[in-house]
Amino acid sequence: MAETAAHSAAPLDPLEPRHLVAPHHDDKSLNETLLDHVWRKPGKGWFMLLGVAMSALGLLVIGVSYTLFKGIGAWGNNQPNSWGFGIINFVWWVGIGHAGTLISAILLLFQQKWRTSINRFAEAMTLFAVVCAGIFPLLHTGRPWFAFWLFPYPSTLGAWPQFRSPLVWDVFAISTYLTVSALFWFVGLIPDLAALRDSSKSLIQRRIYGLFALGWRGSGRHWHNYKIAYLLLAGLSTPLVVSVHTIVSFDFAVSQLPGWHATIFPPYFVAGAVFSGFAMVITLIVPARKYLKLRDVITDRHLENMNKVILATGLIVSYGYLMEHFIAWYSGSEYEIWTFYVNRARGPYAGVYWLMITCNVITPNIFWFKKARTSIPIMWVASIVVNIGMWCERFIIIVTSLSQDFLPSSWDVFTPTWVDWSIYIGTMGLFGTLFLLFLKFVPAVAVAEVKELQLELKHAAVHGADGVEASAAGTLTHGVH
Amino acid sequence: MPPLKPKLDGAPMKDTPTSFALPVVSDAAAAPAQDVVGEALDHASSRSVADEGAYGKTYWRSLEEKLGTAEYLEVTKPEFPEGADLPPTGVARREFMQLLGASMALAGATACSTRPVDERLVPFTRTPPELTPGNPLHYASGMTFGGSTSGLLITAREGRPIKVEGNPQHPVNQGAASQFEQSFLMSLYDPQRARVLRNGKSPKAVRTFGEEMAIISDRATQENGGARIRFLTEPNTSPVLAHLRERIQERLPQARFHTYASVSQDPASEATRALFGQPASAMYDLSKADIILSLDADFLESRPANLGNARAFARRRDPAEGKLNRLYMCEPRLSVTGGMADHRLRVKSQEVLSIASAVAARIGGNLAEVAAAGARKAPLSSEFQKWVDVVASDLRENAGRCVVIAGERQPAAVHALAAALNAELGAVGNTVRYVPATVTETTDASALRSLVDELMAGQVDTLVITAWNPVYRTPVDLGLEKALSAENPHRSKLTVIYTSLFEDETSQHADWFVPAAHEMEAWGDGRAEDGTVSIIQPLTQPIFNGVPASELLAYFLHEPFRTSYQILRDFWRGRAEVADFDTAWETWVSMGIVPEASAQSLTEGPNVQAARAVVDAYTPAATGELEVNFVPSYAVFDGQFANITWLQELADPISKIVWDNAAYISPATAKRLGLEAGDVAVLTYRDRTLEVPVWPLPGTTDDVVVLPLGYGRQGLHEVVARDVGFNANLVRTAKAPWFEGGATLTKTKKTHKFALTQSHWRMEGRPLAMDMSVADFHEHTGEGAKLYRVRGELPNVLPDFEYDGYKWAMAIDLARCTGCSACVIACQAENNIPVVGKEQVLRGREMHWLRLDRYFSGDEMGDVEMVVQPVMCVHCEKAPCEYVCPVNATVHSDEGLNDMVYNRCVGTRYCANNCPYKVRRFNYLHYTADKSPTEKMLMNPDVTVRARGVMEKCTYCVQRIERVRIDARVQKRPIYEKELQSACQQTCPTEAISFGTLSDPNAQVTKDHNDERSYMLLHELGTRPRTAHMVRLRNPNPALVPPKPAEAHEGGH
Amino acid sequence: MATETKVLDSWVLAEFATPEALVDATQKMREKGYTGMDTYSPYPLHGGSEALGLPPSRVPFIALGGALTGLTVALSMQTFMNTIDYPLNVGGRPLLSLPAWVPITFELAVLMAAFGIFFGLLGLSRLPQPYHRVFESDEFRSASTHGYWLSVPPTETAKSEDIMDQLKSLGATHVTVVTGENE
Amino acid sequence: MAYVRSPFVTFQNHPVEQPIEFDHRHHAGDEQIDCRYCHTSVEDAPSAGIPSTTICMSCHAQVWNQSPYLTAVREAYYTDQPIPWVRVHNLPDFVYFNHSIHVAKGVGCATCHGRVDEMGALEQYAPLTMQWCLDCHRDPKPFLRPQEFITSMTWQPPEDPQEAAALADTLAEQYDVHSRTSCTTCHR
Repeated sequence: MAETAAHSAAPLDPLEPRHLVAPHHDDKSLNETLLDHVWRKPGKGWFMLLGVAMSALGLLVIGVSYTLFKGIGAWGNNQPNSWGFGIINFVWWVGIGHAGTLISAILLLFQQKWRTSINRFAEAMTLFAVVCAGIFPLLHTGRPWFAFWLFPYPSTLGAWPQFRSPLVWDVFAISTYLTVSALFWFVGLIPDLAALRDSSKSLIQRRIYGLFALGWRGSGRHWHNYKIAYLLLAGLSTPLVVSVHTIVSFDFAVSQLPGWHATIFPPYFVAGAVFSGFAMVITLIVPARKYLKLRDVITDRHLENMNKVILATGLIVSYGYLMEHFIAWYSGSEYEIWTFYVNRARGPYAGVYWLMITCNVITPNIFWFKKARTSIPIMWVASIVVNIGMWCERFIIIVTSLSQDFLPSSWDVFTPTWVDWSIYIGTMGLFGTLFLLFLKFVPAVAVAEVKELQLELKHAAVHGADGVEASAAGTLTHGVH
Repeated sequence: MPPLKPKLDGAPMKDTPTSFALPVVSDAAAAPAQDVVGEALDHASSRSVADEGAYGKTYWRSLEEKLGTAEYLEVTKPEFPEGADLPPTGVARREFMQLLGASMALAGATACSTRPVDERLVPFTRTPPELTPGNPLHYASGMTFGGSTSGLLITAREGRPIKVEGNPQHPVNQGAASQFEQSFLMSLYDPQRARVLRNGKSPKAVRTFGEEMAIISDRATQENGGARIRFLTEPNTSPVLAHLRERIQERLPQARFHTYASVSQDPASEATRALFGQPASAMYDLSKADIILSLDADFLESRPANLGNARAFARRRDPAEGKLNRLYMCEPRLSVTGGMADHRLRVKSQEVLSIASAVAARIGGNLAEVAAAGARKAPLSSEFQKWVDVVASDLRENAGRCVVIAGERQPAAVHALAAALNAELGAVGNTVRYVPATVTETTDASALRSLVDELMAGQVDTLVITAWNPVYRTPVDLGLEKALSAENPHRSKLTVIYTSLFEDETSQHADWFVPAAHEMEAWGDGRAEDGTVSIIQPLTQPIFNGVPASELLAYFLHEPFRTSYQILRDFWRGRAEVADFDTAWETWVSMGIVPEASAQSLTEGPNVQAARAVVDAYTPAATGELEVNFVPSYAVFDGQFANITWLQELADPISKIVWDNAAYISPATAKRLGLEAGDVAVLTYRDRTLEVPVWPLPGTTDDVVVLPLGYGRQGLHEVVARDVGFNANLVRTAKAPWFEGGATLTKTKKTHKFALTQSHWRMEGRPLAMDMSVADFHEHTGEGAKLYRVRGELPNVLPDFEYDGYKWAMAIDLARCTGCSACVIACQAENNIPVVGKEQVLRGREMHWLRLDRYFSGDEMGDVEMVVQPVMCVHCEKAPCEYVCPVNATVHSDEGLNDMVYNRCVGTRYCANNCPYKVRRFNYLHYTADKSPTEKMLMNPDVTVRARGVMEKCTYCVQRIERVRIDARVQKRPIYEKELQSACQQTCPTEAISFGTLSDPNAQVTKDHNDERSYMLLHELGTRPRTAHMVRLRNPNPALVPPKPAEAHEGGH
Repeated sequence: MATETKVLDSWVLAEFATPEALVDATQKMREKGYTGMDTYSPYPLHGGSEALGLPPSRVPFIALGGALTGLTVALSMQTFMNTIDYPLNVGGRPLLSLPAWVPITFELAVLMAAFGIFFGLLGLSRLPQPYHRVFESDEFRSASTHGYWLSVPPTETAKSEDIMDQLKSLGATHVTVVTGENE
Repeated sequence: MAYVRSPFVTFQNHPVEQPIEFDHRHHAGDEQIDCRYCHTSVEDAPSAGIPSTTICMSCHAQVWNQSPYLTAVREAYYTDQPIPWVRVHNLPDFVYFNHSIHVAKGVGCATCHGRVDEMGALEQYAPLTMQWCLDCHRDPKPFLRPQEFITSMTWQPPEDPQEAAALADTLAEQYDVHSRTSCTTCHR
């Protein structure tokens, strides 16, 4: 693999797209570069990581089995902390799952060319994060074997779900989100699966990838429908992604608990989700692009842009914290004031609170500096810090609000058990396992889109800067009326 | 064809009189594998020849074999579901395989039907005439404890008692029952109860035992008139047992009876003996008392008259019932009564005499001499002078309408002073009358001294112990255990016969152990303190082969065998002077009360001058260092209820500690000694040491350490009670059974984890348990005032649902509630609420639907005020829990009940989060699993037994509502107010809870809701509770109220 | 695919070096009156649809249909279940709590629309289709990676050889004939 | 959907073998013995009452007192051992059904138990699903009958729909029948 010259070139314009793909590639070399890791035998590192992930997955199996065997009593939940790690982890994973669709859909709609190289990656992350998240609502019920009662179906009981409950909204939101994200991901994958099918070396590979490629042959008629379908899915996903975390925030905002009952929750949760989602993309993509040798297509420019998003959403999250505290003071409600100024800041979980403030309010501000935005080690560490901070945020919202509410007689602390931890770590294992399999078996970058982008960039090189704008607007959206 | 003979759990049917039914276990669950003795009995009875009456030879051999095994001696069954917080290393291989199996089973479980394939209907062969399967029956009965017999009303379903209430016709109970009476039912079904009558380790038949006793008594009659026979009994209140005892004495004139009670009334008896010439009990009429001075008397909780006292006292706390009374209290620790006091003085126990003397001195008159005598023994500390002056003048101003009450822990001198004060203040005949005491013999530890000496000297051949567990509960310096153990050189000549419900500390020293019949298994009778005689009627046959006390004593008469029923009935037939005994008997049994004239008041007034002699005879207790105080536990009393899980998990009304006792000290003392809550300290007192975990408790007098009795049990089979807490009897002495100075506490490095049901004790300035003085209340009633927030008009955007029929509602009067916790147990018994164990309470998962929130106000380092607020589901009309339930498992009924449908619940627990009152309880583990067949019999069949993973909460006893409603509708009439009571309301000694329909303007609950004191908890949230709370009013003496600015009303932050 | 329905048909396949050449050639061929042509490329061609003369896609209409179905189903389902069939007093809230119905209505509309798009795409593209005659050519495998192909079905007037010649003249780098079963 | 409503799952129409070959066809059909003769507590208790052996013997001490069919009954009576009948109508433990109120409100035996007089071995007639309960609890009127026919196996509402509706209205008024669908009506 040739060293790319792109790094040495001075950036001219923030959205100047030249740096998004190293210029020396053509379709064929892109093909080889981007599909190579599927055909290559995985290295020792991959197996080692898979081993780690699978061990963590084992923890999940143990934790889940133990929970089913003993009951929710295996967790640290109690009265008044009826929700604990289960819901914290749920919200955390759902939040992480937001960046993928956001990158894919919103950036597509806003015609941000730089998304192309990372959207596949981010979508996969979304999908797996939502799978991890989906475990929790089911598992955290006292009787998961009756969880199907949350779905509206004509039962012999003659009873129905209760549609005023945010938990039913959640069921619909999360399942819709999972389904639509999966469809979006799969639709995007179809041309690449066909490419895999056609570049496969053995009959078995060809058959398997052929099965998933559904007989895609890149026909003009296919592309004709495909372009609009993909764009529409993106268009649908955009409000969906906003709605999902809005509904997740309703789980709290609809209640009347001090610390939960706040109108700022939907925007603040969506921003928090994007914040943590982008941080997770950074966390994953930095090593991945190194090991998959994808620096030509996932360039520093991509990373820097993502860091800008992290900075922006981090500031929105900080504003959310500020407003929560302001409204608590402004309301004059002693319950609210207690929750925000006594319990959170000085209560039994003050340590977690200040960790959250450090991670989420202070850390993103380093991205005001270009040096930090472009330094791989700094951004990688910062992204991990942000994800820790966002987990702490969910912990603070859920546990501190529950632990001390209206009647002081009921106040009690929450202490997680080993089962809580093993399930949490276990979902990371599940996520890691799925992600490693993804990296191995499907292209980590949307090959067809990169090729298209490559073509456009060439055109741009020929026609000059004006042409860039024109053709940039044309990618995939071209031909749509 | 299924087998025709189902397995029945219980005694042979032939012996069953048709008047009461056998417990029938229809699910025929096998006894738990650990039930070695039960198994052996089953095995034996199946092999034995029928004619031999199930006492064949194989029986003994097999049983003996089994008894010799380690499993029998060491009870292995865990009482609770295993804690979920095992470390990962705790997952043994076997458990892991189970887990694996469970997950696979779950994976494979699809579309399984819930229908049990072969459920059996087992009808009666001959249905008893009074019994209709499915309908409850109520029997009047009684329970003897603490030297008095309560009148009870016991509900039975299909022949098994499931609920205990107070007998409404009983003059003391008046329908109320305390936590002890109610939980006593649980011990009936306790699978750990003793089942085997044994001699040494050899099981014996009752007949063999009877013959043996007959031989002993025959020989004694001939040889020495029983000079070497001793009986050790409980304080006797039973006419029939007294009669049996008289007859034994006739036959064995030289035999001697000793009596022991942990909480003895001896000081009072000693004082009254001097003042009245005979032992007398003071019967207070608190309904007439405007001013009450309590000298360390916890009269709202301490046995035996507490239920009646509490009711009369509480009525005078409600302004609707007239002028408020005023309670002055001086005591060393914050008691339930102290929590109700208007003015509470923190004193050491030994300072109470000085208070009494100083008050007497202030009252003057005839009391001058005795007061001076008292002051010589205990000079008054100058800091109490003002309090004493105010109290004395208040008493004097209200002469004739005041009363002075002395506590059972106080010496005779204080009782004498109290009686003298009552006489001087004109209380006698008005607010207090003295009646001859029911128990006349001495019952304290010093009375056992001679018995122990005789035992050690080898002067006793036969010791019959029917008193509960004297080895455990007698003071350590008495040496009873030593006298019964091999350390006694004459032990081999001594035969110890002991009867008890459990194999306990004393049974380990018994040669003959006789499993006792529970009071609900045998006929008996007993007197209440005021002399009312109750007939104690059994509700079942003995479940574990217990022997009734009267039958046991009758063996010493060597007469033809009579059952306890025959003994009782014969006795009353001989005694009653009625024409038609049979009819009278039926009436007594059904009413539960023998209408004998209750005790007449003593007409001779107290001899005030005699009080002086009593005071002079008083030897002041040692002073200095810390004063150690022993008190009976509010949960397990002196330990005899320690194996009852309901009581172990009943939070102490003051400290809210469960499953433990603690050495309570004041926060200031804790600070001085450098002790923190949960620190383990070494208590050194009179050359003895004991490791005790300490708990600083506001309201405790400084330099006082309070040690509750009843814990640290080591009974062989009392698995629940074993090793819970520490045994304060190990430092208690016969000389100073209640208090004495000279103790020290030394901190150790160890700590102890206490499980509390409430860890935060301040209200943080929130308007929750409203508690104010009368003056403040009238200031705050106006609009915009403090009370407006909890009852003003609120905006509402939601539609109003019409409730056409009944509108169920409740009102709880904080002015009446003392925090006695009887309602908590009533609720637990009525609603099949599981006990979860200390581990789970530590995790914060207690299941009580009804909890008593206890808040302190004031300076926690100094004087505090306490207010108790019962909180259970308030059935909000705009219930926050309901709209967040995804499956409609909690919705409103058309009568305004907040219904909880367990079978629909999937357990998301969102409802619990959104409940601002935090009254919802979740079954985190399968708390009702692993119940033995007898424990299942305790369950109320009208209430679903909840499984793991479902939410539950107070239902307003909807099962009672529905049963009464159906009855009323079948009879085509409305529900009468009196026929429907919630369990907590029914048992409440102070009538603090009213329940009924708001659609009836004359119902008590409607009146309470419209009362000026009524308010809604967290009213501002707009939840519109159906339960109203009523402001507690205090009636402080203006002379003792500190000036306004200093009023730190809520304390804390 | 039963054997008796097997109709063998020969198509001409031509590979072009660049997407521009392919679009250009398609345009030209269409002007010459060839119909039923199709282009094959690893990514969508600029002007490809116009060159083939395709009408606007119907996917958006299917999506709209799905969304409207979801909306109606959700609203009527919630109203029926909570207001009409089993009206329960839930926390004193109105039986017809329309604001509370909104989230599910939205989600179901999105879900149905997404299904409409996905299945509309598959349906309009006649996918999944594991076999197609163009797969008979091994060289054609480059179509999904880096090749730009044009397929021209034979007509009654033009023989395969003519078409091949024409395509070569339009700059095809590689021309071949595939014979396979009809769709 | 259909599967869980099928008689296979609801256990309908499945004659249950009993320890004694008791034939309702004979007792309730041929002999026209009123249901309440044996099921004594149906009017005043939640349970209709499984007859005790004494009730069997009250007749069979006189009639068929030598019959070999009744050996088991006599044995049960003289050995004082209950007869373990197999339960046919089994609701889950969390459902509290009360016979007395249904009978008092004019719901006849046959409405839920079917033509018991035509069943050799007793079988479950109704599906006993919650939906089935709700069907009547939401609109009880069509299922009411006059008290005098409460145990009749053959009573039918008037054929004319108007007349039937009028009768239903009268009965509902007379017996004070309301729709009750609150959860705690049945679940406690």
